[in-house]
Amino acid sequence: MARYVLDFEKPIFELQRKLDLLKKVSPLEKTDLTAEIEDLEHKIEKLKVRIYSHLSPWEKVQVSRHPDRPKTLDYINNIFTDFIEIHGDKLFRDDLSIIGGFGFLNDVKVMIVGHQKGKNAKENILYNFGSPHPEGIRKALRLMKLAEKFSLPVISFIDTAGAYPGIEAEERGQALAIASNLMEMSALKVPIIVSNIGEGGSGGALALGLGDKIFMLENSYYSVISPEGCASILLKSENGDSSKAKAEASTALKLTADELLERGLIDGIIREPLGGAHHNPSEVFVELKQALVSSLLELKKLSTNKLLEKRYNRYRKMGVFIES
Amino acid sequence: MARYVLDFEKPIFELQRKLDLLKKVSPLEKTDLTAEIEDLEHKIEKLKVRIYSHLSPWEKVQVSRHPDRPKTLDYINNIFTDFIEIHGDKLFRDDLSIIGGFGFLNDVKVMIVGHQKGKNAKENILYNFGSPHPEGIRKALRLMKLAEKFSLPVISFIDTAGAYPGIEAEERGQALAIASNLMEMSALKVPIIVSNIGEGGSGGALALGLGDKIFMLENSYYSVISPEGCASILLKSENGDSSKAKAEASTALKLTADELLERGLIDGIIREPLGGAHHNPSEVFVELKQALVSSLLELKKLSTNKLLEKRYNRYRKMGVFIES
Amino acid sequence: MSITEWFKAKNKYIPVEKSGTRLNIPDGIWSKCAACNEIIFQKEVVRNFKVCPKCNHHFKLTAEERVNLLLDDGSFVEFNGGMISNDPLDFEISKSYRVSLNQAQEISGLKEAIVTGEGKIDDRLIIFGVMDFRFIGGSMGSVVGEKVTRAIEKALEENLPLVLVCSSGGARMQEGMFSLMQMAKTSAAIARFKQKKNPYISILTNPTTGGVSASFATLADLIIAEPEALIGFAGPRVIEQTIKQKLPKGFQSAELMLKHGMIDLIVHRKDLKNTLSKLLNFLY
Amino acid sequence: MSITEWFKAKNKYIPVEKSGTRLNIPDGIWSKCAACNEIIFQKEVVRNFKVCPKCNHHFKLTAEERVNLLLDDGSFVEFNGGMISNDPLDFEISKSYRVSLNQAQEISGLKEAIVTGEGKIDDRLIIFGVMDFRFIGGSMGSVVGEKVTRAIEKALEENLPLVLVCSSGGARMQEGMFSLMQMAKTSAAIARFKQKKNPYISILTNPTTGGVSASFATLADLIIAEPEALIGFAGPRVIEQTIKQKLPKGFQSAELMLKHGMIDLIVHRKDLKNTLSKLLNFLY
Ligand SMILES: [Zn+2]
Ligand SMILES: [Zn+2]
Repeated sequence: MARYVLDFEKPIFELQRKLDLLKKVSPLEKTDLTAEIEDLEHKIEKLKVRIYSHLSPWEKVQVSRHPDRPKTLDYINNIFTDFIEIHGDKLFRDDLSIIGGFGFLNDVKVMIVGHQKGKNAKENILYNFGSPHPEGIRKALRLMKLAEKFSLPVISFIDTAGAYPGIEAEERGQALAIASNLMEMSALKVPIIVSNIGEGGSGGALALGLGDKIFMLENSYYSVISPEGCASILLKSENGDSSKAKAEASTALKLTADELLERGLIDGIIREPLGGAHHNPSEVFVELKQALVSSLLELKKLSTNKLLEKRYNRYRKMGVFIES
Repeated sequence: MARYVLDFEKPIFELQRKLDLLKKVSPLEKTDLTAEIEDLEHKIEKLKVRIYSHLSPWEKVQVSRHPDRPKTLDYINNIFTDFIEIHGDKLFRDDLSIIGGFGFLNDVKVMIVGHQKGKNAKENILYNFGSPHPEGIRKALRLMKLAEKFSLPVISFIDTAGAYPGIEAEERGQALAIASNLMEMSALKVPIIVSNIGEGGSGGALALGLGDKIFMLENSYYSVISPEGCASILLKSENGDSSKAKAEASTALKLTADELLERGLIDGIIREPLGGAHHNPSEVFVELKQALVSSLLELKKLSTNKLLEKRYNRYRKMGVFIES
Repeated sequence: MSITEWFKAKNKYIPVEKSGTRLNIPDGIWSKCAACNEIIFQKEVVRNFKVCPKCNHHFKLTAEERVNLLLDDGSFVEFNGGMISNDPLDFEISKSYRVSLNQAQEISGLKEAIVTGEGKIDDRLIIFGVMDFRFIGGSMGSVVGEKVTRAIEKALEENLPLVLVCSSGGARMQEGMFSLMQMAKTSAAIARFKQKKNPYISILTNPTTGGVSASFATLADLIIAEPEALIGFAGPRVIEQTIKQKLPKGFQSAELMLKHGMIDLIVHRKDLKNTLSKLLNFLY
Repeated sequence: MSITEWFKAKNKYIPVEKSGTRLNIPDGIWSKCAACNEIIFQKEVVRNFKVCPKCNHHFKLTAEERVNLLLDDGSFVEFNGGMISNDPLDFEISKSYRVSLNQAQEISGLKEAIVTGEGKIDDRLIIFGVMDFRFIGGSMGSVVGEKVTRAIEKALEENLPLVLVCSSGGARMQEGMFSLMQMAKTSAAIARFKQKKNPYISILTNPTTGGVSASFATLADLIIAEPEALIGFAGPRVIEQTIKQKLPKGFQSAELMLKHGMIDLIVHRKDLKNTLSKLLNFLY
C-alpha cells in the first residue's frame, strides 16, 4: 500500500496499521486473534468502499496527483513494446518533462508522446514536475509531425499541472508554442488518441491533448485552471487557500471525468481500482490498452479527410451560448 | 574621403594630406600655388587609378570590410521604398545581425533580408558585426517563408564574416539552422535574388545566399573559409598571421567576383567606383537597383515549377570532378 | 441601445471622445496619468488616441473606440451581436457567473468580450474583431470562441483579410473546460484559414495573456503589439508565485517580447491604422 | 586493389580486424587507450567494435569497417567508386592539393572521403554512404558533394531509405567555393528527397562539423550520434579564438547536443545496427 497518505484516506490507514500490528502480535499471543483480524479486514474493506467509491472532485484532484500513481513511462513500458525514445525539439533543448518515441501497440507502429512526472523529489526535478517549457511543447509537436510524415498514429498521455510559468518559459514563447501545437494538431493527418492519466492542467495539458479520442482515468481531472488558482482568484477576501475553498472550486469547475463525459467534452472513462490507479496499476494498463486498441481500430477505418473533418467538427461544436 | 585608411591606400592619403595643406596655405601665400595644386590633384588621380584599378584579392578583401562601405540598411533605404521592418524568429530572439522586412522595388512588392553590419563600434556590438546566431538564420528563413506564402520575391543581401562561432550559437544549433535554410531556400516557391555587397563568409553567408540570381559587388568576396583561417591552417609552420600569408590564401581561394564569375558560380558583377562603394555609394545603388529590377523581370516570367527546376539545376551542376 | 444597434445606427464617424466608459483615465478636465503621475489635460489625451502625451502610455481602448480608430468611418457592420453566454456550468463561487455577466454588460454596454464584423481599412474590406477588456477582463468563454471562429470562417469563405485586436486575461474560468476548448476551436479554425493565402494580422494590446495568447492571438501571419502592452502566457502573479521572486520591470512587455523574437513589430497607436493598411497592401 | 574492386570482389563477411589502417589505436598486441590511458588488449578492442573496453571511447572506423559493422554480410555494392577530384582551383599553399589527394588515397586506400552504394540492413535494401576521416579529414569537396547527391537521388528514384554515416571536419577548402556549393547542392537534393516519404537517417560520428554538419548531415528525419562524438558547426579552436577562453570539457559532444535538443538519440556502437534496423522498421 502507498506510503503517501492523503487526508481523506487517513481513517483507512489508521485501521490498516492496527491490522498490521494485530497480525504481527498474533503468533506471540496465547488467545486466537483470527476473528479480530478477520473482523478488522472486513471493516477496512467496507471503509475503503465507503471512502473511495464516492470521492469528491477535490479528493479526486488529490488522487490524480498522488506520487505513487503510474506515470507516462509506466504506461509506455506496460502497454507498448519495443519503445525507442526520441529526444529534442531540434531548436533549443531536450525538455525531459515531455517524453516520446516509437513503440508498438500490439502489432501497430505508433508514436507516443506524454508529460513525464517523477515519483520522488529527484525525479521531479529532472522532469520539472511534468511542466513543460516551450521547448517541451515543441518537442512533442516535432514528434507528432514525424509521426504524420511516416503515417504513425499518435498516442498521447496527459499528466501535468500546467505549462511551466517561469521567466524563461515566457521569454521563449510559451503562448506561441501552445498555440502552434493546437493549430498543427488540429490538422495532423494521423489519428491522435489522448489519455489523461492524472492532471490535466489547462493549456499545458491541451498542448498535447487535441485529438480524435479523449480518454480520462476515473480519478484524473481536466480543467481550465487549477482549483487552487480558481479559489485564490474568486475567494481572495475569504480564505482562498483553505481546503474548503479548493473543494468548492473543484466542484464548481466540473473538472472530473464524469462531469466532462456528461458534457460531451471527452469520449470515455478508464475505471481505476478502489483508491486509485496506484493500488493496482496492471488493471489500469490492461483496460487502457484495450481502449487504445479498439479506438485505433475504429479511427484507422476513416480516410484522412474524414478523420480531419470529424476532428474539426468535434471542437467546432464545443461551447454553449444563446443567440438572439 | 574615408577616415579609415587601408594599408595599400596610404600613398594616396599621403598626397591627399599634402594637397589639403597646400589648399589651406594657398590663400595666405604670396606666390600662386594653383599650378602646384593642379599638379598634385592630377598626381592623386593617376595614383588612384594605378592603385585602385588593379586590387589584389587580399586588397579587395580589405575593401570589402571597410567600415565606411554601405551596409544592407543603406541599400534598403536607397533602393526600396516604404520599407517596414519585421522582427524575430518566433522562437528565441530577434537577432539584429539580420535585418528584414517588406518594401517596394519600384512598384513590385518584395521581401528583403540581409546581414546587417555596423559602421562603428557601437553599431557593431548591436549587430554583432553582422555575424548571425542560429536565431538570426531562422529569422531570415521565417521572413522568406512569409514571402513565399504571400508570393513576394526575396531580395537578399550578403555581408558577413560568417555565422557567429560562439558557445551559445553552437548550443542552439548553428549547423542545423544553416542546413535548414539551404534546404528550404532550394525549394522556396518565389524568386530569390542575392547580392553580395561585402563579405561572403562561408556558411553564414550561404544561409542567406542560395537563389536564382547571384550578384557580387566588384570588391566583395565570397569564400568557403576566411583568408585568415585558410592561412593559419595551411601555413601554421610559417607565419600564417602575416599579410603575405593572407594574401597568398586570398589568391589561392579564388574568392573574388571575377574569379567566381569566370567559374560560373555567380551571375553578375556590380562595378564599384574607384576605391570602393563608399567612395560614391549612390552610383552603386543605381547600378544594383537596375540589376535587381531586370533580374526580377526575367525571373517573374518563369512558372514556379520552371523557377525551382532551374534553381535546382543551377546548384546540381556545381562541382568539378573526374569519373573513370 | 445595444452595441449592435449602436453600430448599425451610426453612419458617420463617431469621434473617440464620445465613446462610453473610459479605462484608467479618471474623469475631469485635468487628471493624473496612472503611468507617469504627471498631470494631463483630458482632452489632449483623447485627441492623442488615449495615449498619455507625457509618457506615451497607451490607455486601454473600448471596442468602439478601437473600431473608430482603425476602420473607415461608418464602414463597420457587426456580426452575431446578439450572442450571449448561457452559463453552462451554473457557476457560482462567491458571486454567480450570471451576476458577473450582467454587471459586465452594464459596465461595457456590450453583450460579450468581443465585437466582430466586417469593415474597411482605407477602402479595403476586412473581417475584423476587437476584444474589450472591460467585459470580465476580456476573457474567452464560449461566446468569444464562437464569434472568433465564425469571423475566421467568414474571412476564409469570402477570401478576406482577417484582423483581430486582442485584449484578454485569458480563458474564462466560469465556463470551465468549455473555455479551454475555445483555444482548440479557434486554433483549428486558424489552421483551416491558413490553408488559403489570405492574411491574418493580430494586434496585441495591453494585456494579452493566457488562453487568448496561447491560441488565435499568436497564430497570425503578422503580430503587431502596442507599446508596453503586457504580453505572455502566464500572468505575472502566477510567475512570481512560482519563482518566488519579484519580476523585473518591463518583463512580458511588448518590447521584451519583440527582443525575444515573438512579435513582428511594435506600432504606436497613432500609426496603427496606417501601418495596418500598408501591411495589408503587402500581403493581399 | 581499389576499394571499389575490393568491395566488388568480396562476397563474404570480412571481419573488422582484417581492415586497413586503424585510427587512434597504435599497433601491437597491447596498447594504451588514447582516451583513458589504460592499457588495453588490441584484440579485445577490435572485438568490441573498436570501442575501448575500459572507458567506452569510440575510436574512428574506416569506411570499410563501418560497412562491415552496419550492413549485412556481402550485401554492399558500391556506386561511383571511380570518381576523383580534379583540383578545380589549381590549389597550392605550402603543399599542392594534388599531393594531398595522392597522399590521402595512399593512406586510406580510398579514392575520396566518402564511399556510397547500396546494401542491406537485416535484409532491408537501403542506399548507404559512409565518410572516412582519414581522407583529408573527411572534408567535402566536389566529389563528396556529388556522390552524396547521387546517393540521395538514387534513394528518391528507387523509393529506398537513405542512411549516411558522417565523419567530417567540414568543407574542403582546397576546392574553394566549389566546396561551399556542395552544401547547397546536397541540401537541395535532401529537399527533393523529403517531398516523398522515404526515411533518411544520418549517423554522426566523431567528428561531424562545418559544411557537412551544416548541410545534409543534420537534415535527416532522425539523427543518431555515437557516444562522445564531437558535433557542431564551428570547430573548437575557432570558437576558442572568438570567445578568447578555453571551452568547457564535453562541449560540442553528442551528449551536450542531445541535451540541447539537436540529436534524436545516442547509440553505442554495439547496438547501432540493431537500433538502425528497428528505426527503419518504424519509418518504412
Ligand atoms: Zn503618462
Ligand atoms: Zn579507454
